[in-house]
Amino acid sequence: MTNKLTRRGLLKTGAVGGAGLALPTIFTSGANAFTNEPTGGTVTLGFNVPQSGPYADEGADELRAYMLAVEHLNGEGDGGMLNTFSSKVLEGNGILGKKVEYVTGDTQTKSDAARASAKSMIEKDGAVMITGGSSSGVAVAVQSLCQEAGVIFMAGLTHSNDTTGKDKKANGFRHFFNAYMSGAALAPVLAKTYGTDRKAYHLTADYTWGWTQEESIMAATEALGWETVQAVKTPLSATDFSSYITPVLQTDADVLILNHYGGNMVNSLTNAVQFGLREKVVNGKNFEIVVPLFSRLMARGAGENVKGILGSTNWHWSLQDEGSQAFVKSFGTKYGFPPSQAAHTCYVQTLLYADAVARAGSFNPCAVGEALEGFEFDGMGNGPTLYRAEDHQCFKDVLVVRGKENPTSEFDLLEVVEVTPVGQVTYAPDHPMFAGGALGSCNPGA
Amino acid sequence: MLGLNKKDATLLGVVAVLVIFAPFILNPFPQDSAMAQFNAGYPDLMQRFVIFGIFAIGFNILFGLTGYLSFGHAAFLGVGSYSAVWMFKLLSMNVIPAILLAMVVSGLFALLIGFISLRRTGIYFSILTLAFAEMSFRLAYSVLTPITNGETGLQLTLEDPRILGQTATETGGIPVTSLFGMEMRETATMYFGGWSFQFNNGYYMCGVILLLAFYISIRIFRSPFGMMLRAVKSNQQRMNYTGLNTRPYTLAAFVISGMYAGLAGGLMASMDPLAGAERMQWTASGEVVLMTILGGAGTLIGPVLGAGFIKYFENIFSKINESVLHSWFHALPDGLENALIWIAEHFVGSGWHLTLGLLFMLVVTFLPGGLVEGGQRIGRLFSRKKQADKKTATQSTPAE
Amino acid sequence: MDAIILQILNGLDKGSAYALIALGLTLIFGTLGVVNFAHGALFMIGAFCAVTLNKLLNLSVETVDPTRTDFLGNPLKVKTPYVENWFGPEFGHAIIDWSVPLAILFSIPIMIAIGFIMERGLIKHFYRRPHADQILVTFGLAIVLQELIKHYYGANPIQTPAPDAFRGSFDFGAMLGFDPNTIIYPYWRMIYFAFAAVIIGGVFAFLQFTTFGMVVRAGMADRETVGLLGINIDKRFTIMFGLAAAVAGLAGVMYAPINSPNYHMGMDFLVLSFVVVVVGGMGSLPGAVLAGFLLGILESFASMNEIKSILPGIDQIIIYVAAIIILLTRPRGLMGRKGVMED
Amino acid sequence: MGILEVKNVGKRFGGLQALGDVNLSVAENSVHAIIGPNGAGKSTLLNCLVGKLIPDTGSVMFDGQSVLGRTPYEINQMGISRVFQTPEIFGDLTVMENMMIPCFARRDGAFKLNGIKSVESETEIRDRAEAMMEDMNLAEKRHMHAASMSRGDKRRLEIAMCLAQEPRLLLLDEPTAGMARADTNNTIDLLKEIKQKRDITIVIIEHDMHVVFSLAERITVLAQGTPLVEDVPEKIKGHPKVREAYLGETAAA
Repeated sequence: MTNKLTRRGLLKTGAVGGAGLALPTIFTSGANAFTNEPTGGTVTLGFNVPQSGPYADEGADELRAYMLAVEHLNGEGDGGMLNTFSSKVLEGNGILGKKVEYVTGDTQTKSDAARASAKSMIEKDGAVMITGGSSSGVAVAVQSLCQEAGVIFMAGLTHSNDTTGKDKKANGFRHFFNAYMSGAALAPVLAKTYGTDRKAYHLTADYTWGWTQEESIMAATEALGWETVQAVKTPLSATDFSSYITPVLQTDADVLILNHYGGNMVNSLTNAVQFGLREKVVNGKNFEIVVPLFSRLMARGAGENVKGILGSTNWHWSLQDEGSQAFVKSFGTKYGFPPSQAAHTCYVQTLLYADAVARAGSFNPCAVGEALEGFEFDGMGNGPTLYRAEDHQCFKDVLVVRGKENPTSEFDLLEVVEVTPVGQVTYAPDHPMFAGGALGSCNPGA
Repeated sequence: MLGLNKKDATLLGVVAVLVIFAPFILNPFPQDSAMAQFNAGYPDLMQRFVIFGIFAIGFNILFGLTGYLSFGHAAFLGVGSYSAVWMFKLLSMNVIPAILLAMVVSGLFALLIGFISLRRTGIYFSILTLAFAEMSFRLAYSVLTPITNGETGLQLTLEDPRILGQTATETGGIPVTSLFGMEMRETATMYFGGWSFQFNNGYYMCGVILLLAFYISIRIFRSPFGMMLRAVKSNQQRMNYTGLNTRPYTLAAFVISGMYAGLAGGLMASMDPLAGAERMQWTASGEVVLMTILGGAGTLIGPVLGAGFIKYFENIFSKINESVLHSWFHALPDGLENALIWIAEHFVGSGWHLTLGLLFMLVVTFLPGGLVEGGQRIGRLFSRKKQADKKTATQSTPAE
Repeated sequence: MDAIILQILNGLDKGSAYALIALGLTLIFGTLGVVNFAHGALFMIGAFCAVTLNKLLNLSVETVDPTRTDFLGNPLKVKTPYVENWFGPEFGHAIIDWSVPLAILFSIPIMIAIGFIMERGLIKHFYRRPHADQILVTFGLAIVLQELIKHYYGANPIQTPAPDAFRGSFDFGAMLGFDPNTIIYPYWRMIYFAFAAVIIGGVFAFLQFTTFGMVVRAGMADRETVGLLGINIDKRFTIMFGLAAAVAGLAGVMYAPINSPNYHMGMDFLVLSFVVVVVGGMGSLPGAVLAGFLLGILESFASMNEIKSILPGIDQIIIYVAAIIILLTRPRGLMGRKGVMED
Repeated sequence: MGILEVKNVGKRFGGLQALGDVNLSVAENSVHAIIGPNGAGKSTLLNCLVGKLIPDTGSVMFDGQSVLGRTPYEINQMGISRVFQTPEIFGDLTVMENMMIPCFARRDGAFKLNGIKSVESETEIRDRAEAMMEDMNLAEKRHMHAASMSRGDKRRLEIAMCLAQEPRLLLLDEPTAGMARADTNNTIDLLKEIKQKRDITIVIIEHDMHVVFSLAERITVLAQGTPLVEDVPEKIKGHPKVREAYLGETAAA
């Protein structure tokens, strides 16, 4: 690897000014057309992922995907999805001929730390785009930072409706699906599998992502005839969910919906199975558990407990389309195991950004944003996809998955039950769950 | 000078020089060199050094002087941040009212919590403060979301009413924080050979406030009030039997240090108008405790050093990734390069916590007085006059 | 009624975990006077003893199965654990299945050794240092231990199941004469409770009825006097540290099947265990145990829907509310001794 | 009327009657000793006087005002200072600072937020502290940390700190406990000198009869929580009850 140290793009012009005091240039008004305009032979991207805290493994997987994407953009490796991507402007010579370099940082899955890390990438390293993250709080916080600083934010794993709903920003873009889509995709499958006469009990992580998911799933299932018996908020810091699970037994609910992610999901699911919920028969029906947002990485922690459990996911490595196969192949060859959905969305986001720059012919965030808005593409693993202009959300097929009964390996935990077509998960930009907030206008910074 | 003795005035002067020239001092390596990774002279980190310095100075007024170990000080920082952001949302983007409100609100909050918690001493006091702070954090993260915006953190939107000022700029963006029109985020960059130095308005405003806060802290340390606080730490029983009521002294110290925390929180929000709930979590309270002890509790400059040390590792070491390591060692033979990278990887990037943990252990084991003691030892090494006894004992000594 | 019984059971179960951790912590913190921020890490390491044994038993020989393919389309490598090769598939599988109970035996010497090394190598030098220094050094140690675990096991939770026979739940209510299926409780949680009771009883008996325990208790009360009697109190304190580490470790081993262990579970429990110890009262072992159960039960009740609907968010803060009320009404917690860590 | 009037004071600890029915009157500007065997209730009585303990029954009047229900610092502000059995001083502070604190307390009362003025500029307080140190032979040690001084010096400092407040009543709790004979004699001389120089009432609790008989003008003998006799030293020496209850032990020791 010959990556040199990254540095402010500004530097080169400055250095030309030579020794002695060059005229001070003002960050916010002056020489550059936009923040961190890359003027040398390289361009710097900022990969801001959780490296400590509960999502560190997911962050590590995201980072692997980013490194792979950088390789492919720079023309190294087998090219991965560049070969299957419907847009063909990327030539493997970096972005607009500039070699891609990157810096990394640790979000710690905390808004403050994530912003600090992103700021250092912008201020110190001259990053022209920030991407990554594994939670919605961080995504929204970093997105608004990027809006103010005038760089593009390509969200990583963030599932909350708010990211492209009330907290959407002109400089921010999300490829990952959201809670509404989970509900829209999952509900019909649930109705088909478990019947329309069901009583659901929700356990919901008590913070914004949990609430939006609860709201989405509740609306989607109720529309199909389900009844919501109770929705209970659980503290984020909870590790033992027994005292939230046992009250379920006291109601006549016959489905438990776990609006939890990460460690919370592992623990609540494990606890629910321990309490024998899955062997229970209520109202003459088998009791069922649903985990609306599945993460394969996290599902490993729940082991056998995920078997037969329905949920949704953005992408899964077992998909047989060309794009997915190409990505799994180059990722698997390089790292020895298949990529996670977080890795997939991060890889795709990097390519989409590069492609948009190439099509726009400029790194200017406004030009890039314009190129991404309304962009239709294919060959990235989820079928034909639209980057909608109104809210910067990608619309694509959503996967409904089930915990696999007989896994062949430690990675083979989920099986795809249904690929929900994009039409079914599309909603109007002014849907009430996404109301409030506005994109505003794009900010190029300088 | 300024009512300080010569030694303190010198210390203040040194700190002032460091603050003014920080953009140079923290950027010792040319941009192109392999060592540039260690440069810390960019606005965000410099602001953080200064703001956490203020936080730690304030904490030290309580802990260093009275010995009362509060494990909930982050709550005041958080409350200060929320107040400031609300001020930006409702009143104006000027930082002055925001910072003032932050100090007032956190002071009142500290008065309430201090009044209750100071009924107990020792570990019982620590746990009471911890309990209050954790409660604040958990409620802010969940039930109080309408006020705090929960997980994401309170931020500015395009719909804020803002009585004195515009809701949105002409270009449709959110206005930025300023000091009477001087934008906090504005940065002038100076190029000099391979170097580039950044001078940021926000940083210099924080710097001025740090100097002020440091000056006040020196005055408190040297005042009869400061002496009383040290007496409280030394022997509460004798205080009582000397006709002194310890409670108002400790409460005053608690409120003052709570206001310092609020000031830090307000500044943080002024530099970056987003207030996340995590800054009230026990880990954040623990961090300022660690900063103070690491630097040297009860010393004037120690807490600032401790704050800088921890923030440096958090922001610089966490960013050193594999490709950076490769660029450092690429001149070496492949086998050696890989071996070195394999070792180094444990300590940088995602392993930055490990380095920090090890350094905590090393510092506290070998430098019982914290980083300040390290500095003193080096100083003694260089000044060959071994007249240690010449040093008067009037200076405050590290906690023992 | 059955709802209340269930929450009491939940509370006892949570309480057992809190009490066990607090018991170990109070041996070090409440009695030796060392503020041990690494105690949570000891609990975590205990849980990872179970994970490690599970992994060791699952060490496998790889054979290629040409009829099946892996995710890249290459022939699938099938793993067969060595123990199954050595002892036959059935017995081998049973050994793996019983890895958590086996880990109890496995963890005791390891945890005692870790406790000894910690005390002799590090903590010993900090007995006479201020509490602040103890915080810094033990916090540093906790970070180091935690990062090492993260490095080898990753950050995600790792499932460590209980033996098959104990994985289900049983109808506790039917035993007490309630309607069937109203009070169902998992076997393993019942076992955890019983286990905690045995360990707590064992530690108390050890300190109460042995000469060693007597000297240690005397040492807690007045270290210098006991030292003057020519008794080597330091050595005994080392053993105490080992004991505390073992108690924390065992609490962790047994906890692994309840919630999959991850590297920062220690930090999650750390603050809570300090609250438990202090609410119980410094220097009081029964106080710590009592506080553990009390807070566990309160937490369970606070998460009942009926209570949450009156006071939203109460389950988030109940432990801290209870701690504040107890510490304000009882200056030294439930059963604290005078003069321990009060200044 | 004495300056200190103790009437019918009783105090129980659980099943133990620590103080039965104590009556005591201390005349102004006298030196009054309270003696008695171990466990006689001397310290309990003292603690009742300074507000550390609240008696179950009876009253304690100082200069016509009740001290009961007041906190130790309020009682101190009334003019009662106490010297402890083991010197209670500010170990982490210098001798000079130790001396300044009671001077501040005397000038400013129980609390004053003196946060801006520097200690250096408080000349009035410094002068007083200096004078007091001069007086008590502590001036040379002004920059020493109090904790590093000898026990005798610590005692001297503690007494100096009490006197700096100009109390009207000085309570001494076994001031010579654990001291060598020479130190004890020094302390006796010191106390005599203090008494000579100022108008002050001294109540002393003591084990050492040599100290008691060198200083006291009146002596109260306490046994099992009740006063046995109260009289001038000469009478006490020969009193059969006292011999029986108390002196017999010490004579043997």
